Amino acid sequence: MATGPPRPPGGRAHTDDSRAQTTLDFAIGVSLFLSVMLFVFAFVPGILQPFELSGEQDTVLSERIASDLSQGTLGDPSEPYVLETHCTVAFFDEGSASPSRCDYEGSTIQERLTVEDHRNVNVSLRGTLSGADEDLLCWDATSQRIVERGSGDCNPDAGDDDRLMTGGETPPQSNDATVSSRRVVGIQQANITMRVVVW
Amino acid sequence: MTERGTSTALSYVLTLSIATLLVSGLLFAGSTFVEDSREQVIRQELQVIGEHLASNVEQVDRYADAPETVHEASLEQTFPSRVTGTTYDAILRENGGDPTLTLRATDPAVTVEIGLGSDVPITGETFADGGTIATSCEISGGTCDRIVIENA
Amino acid sequence: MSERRSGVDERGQGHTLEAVAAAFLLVASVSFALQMTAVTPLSASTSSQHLENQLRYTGAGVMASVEERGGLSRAIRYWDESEARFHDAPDGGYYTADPPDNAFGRALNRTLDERNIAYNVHLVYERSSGDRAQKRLLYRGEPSDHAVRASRTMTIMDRDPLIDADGTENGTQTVSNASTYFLPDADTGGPVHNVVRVEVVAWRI
Amino acid sequence: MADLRPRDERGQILLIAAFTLAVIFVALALVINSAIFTENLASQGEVAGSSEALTYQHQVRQGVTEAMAYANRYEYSNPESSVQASVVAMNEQGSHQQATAGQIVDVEFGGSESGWRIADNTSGGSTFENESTPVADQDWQLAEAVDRTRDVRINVTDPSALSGGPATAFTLEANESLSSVWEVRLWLDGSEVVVDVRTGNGRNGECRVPATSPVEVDVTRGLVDGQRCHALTRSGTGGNRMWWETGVSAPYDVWVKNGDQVRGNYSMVIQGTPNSDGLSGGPAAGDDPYRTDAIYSTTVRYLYRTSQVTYETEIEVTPGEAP
Repeated sequence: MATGPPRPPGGRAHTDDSRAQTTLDFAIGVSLFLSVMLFVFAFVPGILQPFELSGEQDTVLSERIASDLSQGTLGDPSEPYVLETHCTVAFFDEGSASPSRCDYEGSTIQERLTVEDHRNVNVSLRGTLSGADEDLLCWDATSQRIVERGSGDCNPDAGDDDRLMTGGETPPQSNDATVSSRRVVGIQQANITMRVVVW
Repeated sequence: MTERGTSTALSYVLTLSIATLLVSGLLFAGSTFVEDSREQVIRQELQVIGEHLASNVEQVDRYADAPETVHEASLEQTFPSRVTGTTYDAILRENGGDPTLTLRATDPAVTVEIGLGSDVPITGETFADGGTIATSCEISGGTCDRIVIENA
Repeated sequence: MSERRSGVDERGQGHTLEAVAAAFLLVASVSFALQMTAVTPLSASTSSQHLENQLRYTGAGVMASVEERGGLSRAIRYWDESEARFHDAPDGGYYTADPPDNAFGRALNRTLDERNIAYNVHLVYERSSGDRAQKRLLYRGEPSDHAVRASRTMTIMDRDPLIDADGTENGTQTVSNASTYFLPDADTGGPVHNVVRVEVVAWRI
Repeated sequence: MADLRPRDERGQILLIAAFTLAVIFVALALVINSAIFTENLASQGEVAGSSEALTYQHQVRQGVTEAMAYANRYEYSNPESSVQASVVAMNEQGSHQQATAGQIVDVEFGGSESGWRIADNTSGGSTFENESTPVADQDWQLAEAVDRTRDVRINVTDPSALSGGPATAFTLEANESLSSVWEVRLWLDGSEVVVDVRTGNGRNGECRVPATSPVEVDVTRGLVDGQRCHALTRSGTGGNRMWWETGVSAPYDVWVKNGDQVRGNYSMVIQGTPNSDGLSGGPAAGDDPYRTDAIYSTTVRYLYRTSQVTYETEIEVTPGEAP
């Protein structure tokens, strides 16, 4: 039988027990590998989680809608950020046809903003016209003026043509996956805030 | 020596097949996972680029509406020329009165459509590859006949 | 036989070595992947840039809506001739804590102060010699590096009257004949007094 | 003995598995990089300086409006050269200012259309009769064959002088023929001044303000005391047009009725023929209305350029003309 490589120091005999070390080596090796594998498989989804992209374009969409409404559609592009009263009021009148002289078409907010119908959008005008805190605005048909919702002149469900200045679905309070864009605009010589929420 | 009672050839084949099975399974699972997330990122990136391009088109439309006479109106923006490794192109189409902007990626064929207002003057079809895209007005007689996109 | 046997010993340690090498390769690839991606603490939250864009539009919108009622030009001429500073401004000559009591000041207060956004308002104009000068209308401190600026250019004519504290036009004093008015006549021969650029620099606190 | 060898084979398996995983992670890293870039791209706003093109264009309109008002009021002997000088000065200073923001801006005077300015700005206000001697009439024609009217402003310095009812109230008319007349009446109803509008196509409406002097009615801008008056602009849920000249097609005559039932000042700019015997040739002593040469509209060439935006237009500035 040819002699193998020189005996390892310590003079251990070539007996079966040498396999025991091999088993030990094997055990160490595989366990180490498996532990690293498990660690990696636990760790990698963690890296990916913040980059699970969903609805990234909502940010750009809400900015686009807000800029389009505040600088052109509800007013005149030659005077950005100033809204024309009647086209603005008619914009929030969902269900009836859009006046032909205004710069939008269709009868729902989605059609008027040319977004797909399944998209959730909400457009609202808020302001502090009287009193201290900001409130949703309302069109008071009798005085033909824009007033705060809580100002007493605003009774949208009283049959006359008063109307709350909000359109589209109501944004969910709970989940945080909504993107909102704000623009300060002028209407009827007052400055108010237009808020566009997309989710 | 303990005899395992299996022939060398059999155990050899058995192990090898398990091994290849294991590796190919791993490889296959991994690559589909990467492919899926790549396609998802491509779709999102095309949508973001599409929204930016749509807001550029609307801005040029406002440029054309504001003054009494417009002589030139153009706006360019530099987008990535490749989206997660694949090239893409953008098409601005009249689409019969309901103008749309379509972005198509080539490698995994991903298509994204973005609707534009019907008052935006777009006729026919104009086309631009990924990269620096210029949105401008084709003007005659002081008014903007149609808005086009092209590579700057 | 022995060949295999001796192979067995080395293979044993060799085997562990490969497992270790495999593990190392795995960890190395993960760390390399991490290095390659531009993962920053803020990269997942892109809202800060989005908020800055909103702030820029807010500044522009406030000035546009105030100017529609002529409030911006009047805010520039809201000058107290005898005190040689803006009406009721503190000694520094510019407003600090509360904004001026005119349409522009109220609009700024309502849209920016109530959202605890700090802001400075500067008036940039030219002297007759042609070099640029800057006058503080309202100063709240050094802007942070996330500050945004919105600006609007107003033309003031030679005979535009100064505005009194209650907002009405002064009968006698105009921008030209008021001796202590900060804005010089940059177009001495012609009808234009000066072209002033109103800059609102806003930042979140 | 035999089963040892397979374990050796498996040794390589770990390496291969690790290697494939490594390749997968690197590919994943590429995908993550594009995902991060997508988020970054998503949060970018509009192209830098693109909305300023329209904002600055509006500021050019504001500057030219100021220049025209100044020229028509103080330099009516040669208003066009005054407007031209103003535009040159504005362009010089304005372009310096905008250059600091990286925007190339150029504004050039592009010609103007002349017209007439009719005004009665006696200090302290006066009645709106004409100046024909010996007796001033209260019903008289201000101008005839008028094609365009702008910047019609009435400043009632003493609201108590207004008549108590619509019948004998002061009226300003755009009169094309007996059947199509647009008119605005000002009268006093207790403590409120009523701005009562009747359009040429039979609509009417009114808006009311407290009778604290002065009451400023900016007819062609549709403002009363600085607030929008729906009777002068659009009213009713359908937004029916009520602006000056609605239901009346040019050319028309401008009439004053019951000029004695009001005390204050007024001014307007028209393109047509002012009534030469009712209006003196220039600012006159006493309380007589007068007419002077004026610029009706100014055309300006506007250029705005940044590294990404090129915008060149021609704008026609007619301050205070009903839309």
